[in-house]
Amino acid sequence: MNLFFFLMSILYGLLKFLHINFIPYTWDGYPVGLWIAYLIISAVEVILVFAIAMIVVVILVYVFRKYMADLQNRIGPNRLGPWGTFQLIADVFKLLQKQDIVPANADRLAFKIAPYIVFTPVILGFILIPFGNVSILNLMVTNFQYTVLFLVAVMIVSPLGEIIGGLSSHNKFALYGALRSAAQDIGYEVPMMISIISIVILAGSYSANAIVYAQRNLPFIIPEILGFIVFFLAMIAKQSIPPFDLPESGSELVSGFSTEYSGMRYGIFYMANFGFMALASFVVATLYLGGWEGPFSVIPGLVWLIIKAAVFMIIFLLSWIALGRTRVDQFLNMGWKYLLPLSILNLIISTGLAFYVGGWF
Amino acid sequence: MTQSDKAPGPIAGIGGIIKGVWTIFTQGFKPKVTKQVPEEKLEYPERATGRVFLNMDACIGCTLCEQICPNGTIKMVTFAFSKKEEFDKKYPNKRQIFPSVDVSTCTHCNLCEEICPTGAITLEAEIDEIHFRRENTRYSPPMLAKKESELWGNDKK
Amino acid sequence: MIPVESESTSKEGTKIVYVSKENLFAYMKERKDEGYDILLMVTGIDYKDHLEVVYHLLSTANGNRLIVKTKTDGEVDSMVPLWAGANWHERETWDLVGIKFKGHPNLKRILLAEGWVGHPLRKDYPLDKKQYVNLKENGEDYVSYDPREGY
Amino acid sequence: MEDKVIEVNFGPQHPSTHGVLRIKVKLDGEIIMDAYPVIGYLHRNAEKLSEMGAYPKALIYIDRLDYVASLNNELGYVLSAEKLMDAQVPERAQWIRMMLVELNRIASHLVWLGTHGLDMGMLTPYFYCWRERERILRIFDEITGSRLLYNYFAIGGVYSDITPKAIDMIKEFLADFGSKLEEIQAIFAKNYIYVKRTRDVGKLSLEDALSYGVTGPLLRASGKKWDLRKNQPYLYYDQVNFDIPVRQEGDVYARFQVRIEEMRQSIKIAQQVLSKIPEGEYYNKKFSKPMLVRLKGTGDSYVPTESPKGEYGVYLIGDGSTIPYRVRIRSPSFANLSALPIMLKGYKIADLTATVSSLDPVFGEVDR
Repeated sequence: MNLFFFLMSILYGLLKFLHINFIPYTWDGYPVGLWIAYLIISAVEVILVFAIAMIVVVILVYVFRKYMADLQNRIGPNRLGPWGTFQLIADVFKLLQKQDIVPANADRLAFKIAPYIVFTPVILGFILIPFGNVSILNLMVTNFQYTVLFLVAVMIVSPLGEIIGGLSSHNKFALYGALRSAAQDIGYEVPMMISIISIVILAGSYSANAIVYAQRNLPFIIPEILGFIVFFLAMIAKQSIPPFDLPESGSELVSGFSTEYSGMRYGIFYMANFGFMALASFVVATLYLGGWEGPFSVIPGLVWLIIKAAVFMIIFLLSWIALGRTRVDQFLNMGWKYLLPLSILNLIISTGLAFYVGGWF
Repeated sequence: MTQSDKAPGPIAGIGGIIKGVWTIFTQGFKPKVTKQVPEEKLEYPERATGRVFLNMDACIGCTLCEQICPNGTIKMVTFAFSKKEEFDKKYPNKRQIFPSVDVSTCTHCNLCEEICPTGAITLEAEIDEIHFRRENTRYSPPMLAKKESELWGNDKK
Repeated sequence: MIPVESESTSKEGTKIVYVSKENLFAYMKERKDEGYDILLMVTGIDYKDHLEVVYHLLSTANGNRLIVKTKTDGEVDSMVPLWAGANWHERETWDLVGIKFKGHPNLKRILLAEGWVGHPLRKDYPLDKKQYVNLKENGEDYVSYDPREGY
Repeated sequence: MEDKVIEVNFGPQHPSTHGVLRIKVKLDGEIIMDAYPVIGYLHRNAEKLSEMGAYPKALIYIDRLDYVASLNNELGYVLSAEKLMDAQVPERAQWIRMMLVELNRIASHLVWLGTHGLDMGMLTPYFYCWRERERILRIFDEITGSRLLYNYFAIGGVYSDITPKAIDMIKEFLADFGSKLEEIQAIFAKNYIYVKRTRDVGKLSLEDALSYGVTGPLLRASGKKWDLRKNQPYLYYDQVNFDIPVRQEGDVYARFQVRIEEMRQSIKIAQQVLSKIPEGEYYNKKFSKPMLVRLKGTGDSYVPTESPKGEYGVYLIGDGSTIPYRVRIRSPSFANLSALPIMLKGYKIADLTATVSSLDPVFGEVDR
């Protein structure tokens, strides 16, 4: 009998989390069941988000390679699968087969966990993006009041992984990569957060949903154009792609913080890079282009979001393919002397906007 | 001299960034220039200096090619014909020495073709001289007269 | 005016000047002041019975060229105080021909590994003896005749 | 202070050392305190090898010095050897040489431009440069039979005549290369990121340049109007019109401008040469066929030529036998690279790659 109640409580919990409340009885008296149901739901969601993130990464890597080849008058991957679509899968298998090399003098534990520290925020970031209208279908994994704050907190973690990886691998180039990563991180993080704060002021909420809802009339890119520029440059720096790929800087520091990494550990860095590109495009689309909001209600919000994010992905890719690298002092100059004042100016403007015409947003 | 004489300032420079990105962006619509080599064959010009070919009917065994060869790829070897063959063909090579070539060390420098007084040695557009066994790389004079496909068929051993 | 031993012209018409070993530095200093601002190269030649050092000078002001030769038994004055570019050329001449340059700041081998036996551009250099190069722990090169010890 | 200095080995295995350059760099943070280039990893002793065989054999090794501009290398040797043997060279051969050398100069500068972009973190212009270079290599393939190492210039002429098809290819190339170059230049020239990275970086004053024997585009970028094609013409350079680009700044950006402009002038020269090639012999038959192994030279000769990297020449000494007694190669990259430490001191790590690539060192030539 107890077992029956126990199982039923789990079922009840599952249905409750899916917003299906047809069971007339209240099973709240069985908290264990609810708890287990919550665990199951969380596990499923985590796996789903992980899968979605990986699929996005795979698609993005393929698009990157093909598009880069396109711009360089080449054909690009074309051997494996139709139009070379399975190339990345083959690459992953190749990397998995490789010997796992840890340098003799490296700090082994730090060296081994560094790729995961870089990669985890990508997955964590994806749970915070509202992929559609919450009131219709809950496509947002974690919907709580301080989404944007948490998002910022999550994204700060990944440079830590780069620093740990660089410092632990006992290599001078990796050390320089780590130091540059640290310098770059504090260079763009402050203006980025200030520009996020101005969005929060304008929307009146930390919740990503509320921010999207606030953009139903006018995307924030128009009143917050300065903030957008700051945030966009910060996002490029965050992904460490050219022109701000200082921690890696292939032609100067061999491969920067990831010099000593090989095999799948390097593969994780590589995928984290693309994962961040996808995440950054979704974040920018959500914060500045109105997320899933779109003019025609026939088209679901998810499609709008993906279209908006794809535009940014192409821009990021173009920047990667077409631009050279800045020097580290030039980047820091830009961050502290131009981006920071710009973002503060933007904060002042958006405070004024919120004060006078705040209700309209 | 030209307008690119001075380095641009920030405004022109940011315009330059956008122009550069746009230039690269437009390249995406241009045709590809690479070729898929196993499927699409590359064209070789007539003069392409590929493998050494030897016309044994013309070779007089003067050893000039051995003398000029910069890295000892060409070595003269005696190659005796059976009596009847010799009778039939009237080889001009009385000493019966012919060049043999190690295709793995040949640098395709074309000097042997240039120096050959009778035009017996030529370098022709034949580049598939890849071998899996080192002993196969030294070509004897009759082998030098044949094409790769005649020598090895379609697969290399 | 520093005296020259003899003069001639090379095949392409450049003036060649033979200077004694003792007068070389003074002579070159005079030429430098005259306007020969580029030292193109330093060549060492092994004539079996003696060595010869050849300097090619160029004046970019009027395009004059001058070849200065000096006979030596293995040591001449360094030209680094006059032309900084002589540094590498003299190192190379020491490396390959084995002519020492007095007063050179850093007369080490440049193309071959430190510790190489013999000077390859000498006519009596044994070509059949192979030497193998490897790295020591501290990053310096060393040379050995044993093929198992290097590359 | 001392313990703050980190010593880093850039190379010989490093993505941006253009081969096998190794630079021992003392770094204080990002700033370069001292740099000490170590060379010799590609040493083959081409000079000794050239002394071991007949005169034409040496060309095989000369080809492999500056392997992106082989014909320029061959030219220096061939001119010196011809002076050594008092050879008469047919006029047509000289004009053909001139045209191919200019095309090869473009090819060499394109390789430089592409790899320079790569060192600055720009992936894409590299491919455009190599796309254009490929067309030049096709032309060379058509004329000489090889794509990279040609062995085409003979003592006393050229080994084979230029074909009508090749002339068509050259015309087609020269006609639209100008616009392609414009396109590639647009990616660099006004790009603020590129300009900021290269302006006032790797400065070399004129005095230092002369003292170190630096020649070629580097000397011209430092403000000296010195080009052997103009100042001491060889071949028929006195019969064609072209300008020498000069910049005063002596930094990486000035070198970039000089090289780009030089490519333009090379197009101009090649176009003029194309209209001036006379009919006639292309090879002095006195030097052909069995004579190749019996060429004798006496005395010494050094004919300087303007290779894409600077003053290049081969100092030949003949003792009357069929093999050269001494072959000394004046390689511009070697002299240019020796000035590297003074160009690096006080700059940052990121400027190291920019400066090294602006020298355009080719290690076949530096290490010989």
